[in-house]
Amino acid sequence: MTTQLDSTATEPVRPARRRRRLPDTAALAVVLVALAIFFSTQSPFYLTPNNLLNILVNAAVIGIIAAPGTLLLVAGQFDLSVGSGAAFIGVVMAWSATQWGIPTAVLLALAAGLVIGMVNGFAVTVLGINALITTLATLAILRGLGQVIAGGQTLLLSGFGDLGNARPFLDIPVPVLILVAVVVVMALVMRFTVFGRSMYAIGANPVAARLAGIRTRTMIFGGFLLSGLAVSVGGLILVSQLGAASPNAAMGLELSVVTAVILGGASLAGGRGTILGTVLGVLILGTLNNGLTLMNIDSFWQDVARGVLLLAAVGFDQLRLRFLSDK
Amino acid sequence: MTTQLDSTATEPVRPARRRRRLPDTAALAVVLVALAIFFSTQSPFYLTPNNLLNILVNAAVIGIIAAPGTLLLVAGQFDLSVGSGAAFIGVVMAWSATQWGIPTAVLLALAAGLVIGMVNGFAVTVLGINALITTLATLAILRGLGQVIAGGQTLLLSGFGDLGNARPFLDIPVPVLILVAVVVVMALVMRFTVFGRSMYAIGANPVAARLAGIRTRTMIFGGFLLSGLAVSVGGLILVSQLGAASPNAAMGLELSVVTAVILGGASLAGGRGTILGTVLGVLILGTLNNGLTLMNIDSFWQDVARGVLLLAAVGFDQLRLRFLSDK
Amino acid sequence: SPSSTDNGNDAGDGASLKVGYISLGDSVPFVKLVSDSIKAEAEAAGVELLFCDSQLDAAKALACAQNFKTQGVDGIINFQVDETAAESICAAGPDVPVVAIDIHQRPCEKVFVGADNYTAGFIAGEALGTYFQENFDCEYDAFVSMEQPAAGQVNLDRTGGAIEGFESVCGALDDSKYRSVDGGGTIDGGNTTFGDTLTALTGAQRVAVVSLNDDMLLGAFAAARAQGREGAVYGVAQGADPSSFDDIQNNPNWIGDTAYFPERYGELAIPSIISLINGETVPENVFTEHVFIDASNFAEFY
Amino acid sequence: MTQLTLSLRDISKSFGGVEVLHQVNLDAVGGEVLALLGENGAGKSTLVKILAGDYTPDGGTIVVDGAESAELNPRSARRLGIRMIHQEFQDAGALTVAENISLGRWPGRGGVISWSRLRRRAEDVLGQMGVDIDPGATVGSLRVGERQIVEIARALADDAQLLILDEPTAALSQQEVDRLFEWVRRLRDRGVCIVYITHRLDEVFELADRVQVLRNGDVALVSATSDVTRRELVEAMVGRDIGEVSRPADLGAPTLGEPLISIRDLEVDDQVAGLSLDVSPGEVVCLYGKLGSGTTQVAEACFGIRRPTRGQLRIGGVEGFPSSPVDAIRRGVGYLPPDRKREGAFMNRTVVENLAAASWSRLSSLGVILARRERSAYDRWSGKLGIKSADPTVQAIANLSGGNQQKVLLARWLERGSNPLVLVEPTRGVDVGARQEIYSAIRALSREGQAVLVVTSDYEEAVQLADRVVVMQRGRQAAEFAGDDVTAQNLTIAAGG
Ligand SMILES: Nc1ncnc2c1ncn2[C@@H]1O[C@H](COP(=O)(O)OP(=O)(O)OP(=O)(O)O)[C@@H](O)[C@H]1O
Ligand SMILES: Nc1ncnc2c1ncn2[C@@H]1O[C@H](COP(=O)(O)OP(=O)(O)OP(=O)(O)O)[C@@H](O)[C@H]1O
Ligand SMILES: [Mg+2]
Ligand SMILES: [Mg+2]
Repeated sequence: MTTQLDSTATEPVRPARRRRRLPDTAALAVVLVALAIFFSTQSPFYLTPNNLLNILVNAAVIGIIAAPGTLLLVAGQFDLSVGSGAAFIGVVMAWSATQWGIPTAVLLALAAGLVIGMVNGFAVTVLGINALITTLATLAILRGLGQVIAGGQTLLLSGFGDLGNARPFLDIPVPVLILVAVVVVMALVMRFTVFGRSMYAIGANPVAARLAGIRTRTMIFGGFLLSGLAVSVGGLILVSQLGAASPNAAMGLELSVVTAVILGGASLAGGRGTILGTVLGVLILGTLNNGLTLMNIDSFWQDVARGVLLLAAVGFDQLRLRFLSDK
Repeated sequence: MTTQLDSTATEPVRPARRRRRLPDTAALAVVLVALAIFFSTQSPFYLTPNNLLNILVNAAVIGIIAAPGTLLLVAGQFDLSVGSGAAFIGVVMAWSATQWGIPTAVLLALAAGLVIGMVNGFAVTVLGINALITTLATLAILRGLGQVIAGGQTLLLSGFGDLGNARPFLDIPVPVLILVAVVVVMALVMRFTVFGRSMYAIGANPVAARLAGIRTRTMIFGGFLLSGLAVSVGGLILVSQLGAASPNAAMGLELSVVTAVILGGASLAGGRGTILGTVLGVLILGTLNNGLTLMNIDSFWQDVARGVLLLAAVGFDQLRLRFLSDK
Repeated sequence: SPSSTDNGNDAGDGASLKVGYISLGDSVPFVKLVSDSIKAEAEAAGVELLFCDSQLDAAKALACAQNFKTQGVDGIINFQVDETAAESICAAGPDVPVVAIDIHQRPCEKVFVGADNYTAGFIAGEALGTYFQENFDCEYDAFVSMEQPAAGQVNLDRTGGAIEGFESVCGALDDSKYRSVDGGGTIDGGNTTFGDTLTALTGAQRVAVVSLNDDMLLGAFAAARAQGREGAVYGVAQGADPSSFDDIQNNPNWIGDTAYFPERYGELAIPSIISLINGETVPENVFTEHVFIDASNFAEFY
Repeated sequence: MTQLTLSLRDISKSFGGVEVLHQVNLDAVGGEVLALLGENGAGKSTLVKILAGDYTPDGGTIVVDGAESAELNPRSARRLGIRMIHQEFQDAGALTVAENISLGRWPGRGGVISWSRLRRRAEDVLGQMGVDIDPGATVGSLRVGERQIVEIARALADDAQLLILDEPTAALSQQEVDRLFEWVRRLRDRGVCIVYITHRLDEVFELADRVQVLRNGDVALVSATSDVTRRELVEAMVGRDIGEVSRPADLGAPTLGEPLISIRDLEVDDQVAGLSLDVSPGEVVCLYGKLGSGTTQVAEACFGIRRPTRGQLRIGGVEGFPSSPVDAIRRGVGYLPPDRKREGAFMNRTVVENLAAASWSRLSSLGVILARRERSAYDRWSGKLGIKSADPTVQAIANLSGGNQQKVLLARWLERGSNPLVLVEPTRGVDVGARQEIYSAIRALSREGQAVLVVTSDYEEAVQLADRVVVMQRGRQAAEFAGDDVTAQNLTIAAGG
């Protein structure tokens, strides 16, 4: 399958096989290291353990949600409802905690995530509605419902700070531990399980997947379910970190997730992408944000710099491809 | 080519040939009419000429930008920089008008639009960077530059109200006339010109297009250029309507455009889509926004309603497809 | 690096002090003016100011606080969106004095600088009420509140204040004439939604409009102009950003604006934080002046 | 008309460090049909893609009309009049037949397309080819054979100087092949040069003036067709003698059990009517018919892709039409689709994944696929079918030669151990040597108790493979042959000449 939406679509007929020793993600790792070196020359604080931990903590929610996001994109699907979904989960959590206490609220929040996943999955696989439209619609619905439940206010939630802030192990905050766990599990799922492989097959050629006996609908439904679950975990972490739930939280998170996943090498046309790539994408974006702040750059110029560096990073990746390709 | 991102990908192996008589866009027209009937029962003002004109005026900018947006999506490309691009154009216009007067400023604004298109086109076709990443990057860059030029403030622009407000003909405002002109021209371009058909071919199968001797890069570059031009026209209309330029204007316009185009039947995988469909998509979205405001619904519930109605509209379209298909 | 020359600032010398400033979101014109004045004052005082834009997102503000902790700041000026999240943000930041701007940052807030959103809103609404009382005997065809519900508490304070200010003159609002419109806080959002709303107010001659900020009122007047009905709209806004100056002076239907004087925030916040860091006692609340600006008194202030 | 002469000198080409062409020469001369032969993966497609400017060679020179040409790319090749029909179709599925035929050369003036001329051109060329394809239909809705015809029409509608045909007949019926040959001869007589790749040796002797054989990226033989025998060609390709095309000797009466496929009075829309057929374990039954005779629809009905309108179908021991591929697979059915690119391969996934995709549940434990087991699945079949892949766990199937892709997809169902098997054109694009291997593999399976239904439009295949042949013509069952009655002559006559 040609990757139709990639610019590589206008490229050589067959993606010539690349030299094996250098995986696709190597260039991204180089970009990340280059950024790190650059920022450490610009700010003495960049390379401190605390700061690196900061980057990880801030990348955690995006990374946790981007993991199943990668799986979905690999199958040629999207979930744009993740941002407002995470905010909605936070509101559900904070609101139900005041009604029924924290344990019940956590269960409700997790259930809400699954329901979000089910609704998206149902609309896409059963009703047959395009994933982009479906999740843009649920994006609006969840944002609205969150606002309605919260009455447009930020809801306070105390006594639920551990998930976001505790450091049970080696002084590493829980969100980072969860991120690592999610990433490792998802990487294994994508690489070694029937489910993961089926998602690749569906993305590569949905028709052939169906004819090979893969239950395409069930699999895609499962992908949305996982995404919903990740959203509920991400939403809970967010609300725990802030001690409060705002229905406006996580605005634009969906775009960060898609950017990270695509940056990590997944193709909008499906069939391509890895968790490792996505993690590198998340870290590159996180490093950019953190580094530019450390450099104390004016907020408007930060936007400009972020855009330029993003282009430079991907441009570098493209150069590498050309350099290494056999054409 | 299977449309990988469509849910139809999980559908029957062979796209059963559809009855020719009913064009794909008919169902959208039905949806639009149904919405109109619904809203006219809810608000006595909905069906007034003034209000219908309102809908058109508000749809004008989205529609003007969505027309080349359709062309791009048909070729499997994207332009997400249109929202911040339009805001940037407005700022350029307002700022240069105070320096060199309105005529020069208009020329500069148009030139700026072309430059935006060239940068996007260059990054995608020459550097080979994925269109999504490219235009998300230029989105950030343009938002930042607009803010820098405007110093974060809203810039007033007087003496430039005609483009947005004059009604030279049959009491129809200029933006609506421009919208009609752009739509007609783009529809003709897409159907009857080598350029338009080449874009379809590129979207349907980029490799085949290249092998058929189509200058895929040049064509795609041209698509981005048109998009940039449309953005500058849209931005000028906006600044003229508002009498002021805000670097924060047109936030999220890119998503409205993509939603309208996809709603109109274009496929994210390329090769499919029509201007007529896009226009219907734009009008459906415009009607939704207008109708919900007229109904004086609480803003939070408006989000919910918009999402639900969007799902319902597309779901209906899907049902029609199943009903009419031969399978 | 800043030299130790005394620049005569009252609060004393800020040299070698490192202060972190969390901006609410520089993309908001009002906030940008606040940020600029804080930066300017910091420079004048020789303070090293670390800037961090929270982009109207409490989670980003939290990251800013962590960042400042890493960089070892001596004090923080915190202007972040969510009062409710303040406790966590305080906990994430270093244990240094905090000056809050416009939005309370308890428990670590030592000084609150800035506006009283409710009062500012009240002043605007009251002025509009007075205008309607004097000219139309408090008769109005519609009362439209241009809001940004997503702004949460700030929205409630500002629009709530404006409505109550109007009611304080003209009595309780007639519910059938009242409309709350979400303009998203932006000029184009205000334009679209107000345009639609105005259409539904066919024939209305006296539309009273209170707006959370200048941009949405600018948008509302643009929509009225497009429908040839700018004479039917009477509005007040809050902020008195430079973009409103022209209308305040020249648009008879732009009744006026409550000024927040964002360009003066730095003069209040920077000395406060320096004094706090130096262990001096400072008043807990430093309110900015709220003045209703209209064509008659514009020249006095700008 | 000027004739084009194009020569490749010492061309070499590598993919990922593996050289697949070693200093190959080729002369393409106007007014001549050059047949290019070789096993799957020998480098034929790669070589002609270089000729068409599609690939840039790593070494060697291209000589155009005596002058050394700096570089050939798709555009400059087009300008020289070079046209190519790709082995893997390169058409735009979302566009209409008429548009595809004129792809990149839209008729019109000043950038404005004349739709009427576009349609007329398509009607003309399709009419001349004597095929009934609606120019307004989207190509994506056509069947493989029809798409192949559209591809050919595309090349013919143009004034080619050098026409490259990469296995154009793999999906065609005899009648269409005949018509294609007429065209090719007519073009040759007009001075056009034709490079023709095929695995059907009969076609070589019928059509070619000269043959060139590639073996593992080297030129193994160049000769005038009249100077070689079939046997010499095969030896040059395969390196050994594989004997003549004939019915295999060991076709005794198989031991039969309960039929695993039992079709009675099947009717599918208005394309298939009154078909009845049984396939029992231990026998290979061919359903033979020309393009459009409805054979594929029968196969699709067996696999739950298409819902029959009437009739009975008992398959895998279960009564009733399968409701979906998943249902069919649950009943034990395996199905090799006719269009490997669209319905078979996961192009950007690895060879091993493609092979194992239908067997993952068996190759996994607790949902985890065991790499070792997956790899051993490949090893099980690569030898038997002669699959050539440099590194099957890493190489994408897209980077295999066409014939090798086909073998991988066949192995997908063999690996699953499906019974019954429904194989549509199982050896499409597979070379002579490997075809024999596949036939013996299928026959061996059937002897072990598999029921195999082979749907084919290649009578040679039916002759070499089948215990029994059911012939279809225009949707109806035309004849049935068994044993010694299965002859090329009987089959072609029954199928309607
Ligand atoms: N893009 C590619 N990347 C890597 N290897 C490739 C690529 N294209 C072809 N190959 C390899 O080059 C060799 C020659 O392939 P080619 O397609 O030329 O064979 P062929 O002679 O046309 O075979 P067939 O008869 O099966 O079509 C094969 O080993 C194949 O795997
Ligand atoms: N989805 C469809 N809708 C309508 N008609 C179809 C469809 N698919 C196939 N047909 C028609 O059905 C008839 C038989 O098709 P079928 O695929 O069974 O032929 P076939 O003999 O298997 O051809 P081939 O040898 O090329 O595979 C043809 O006339 C074809 O045009
Ligand atoms: Mg080949
Ligand atoms: Mg067939």
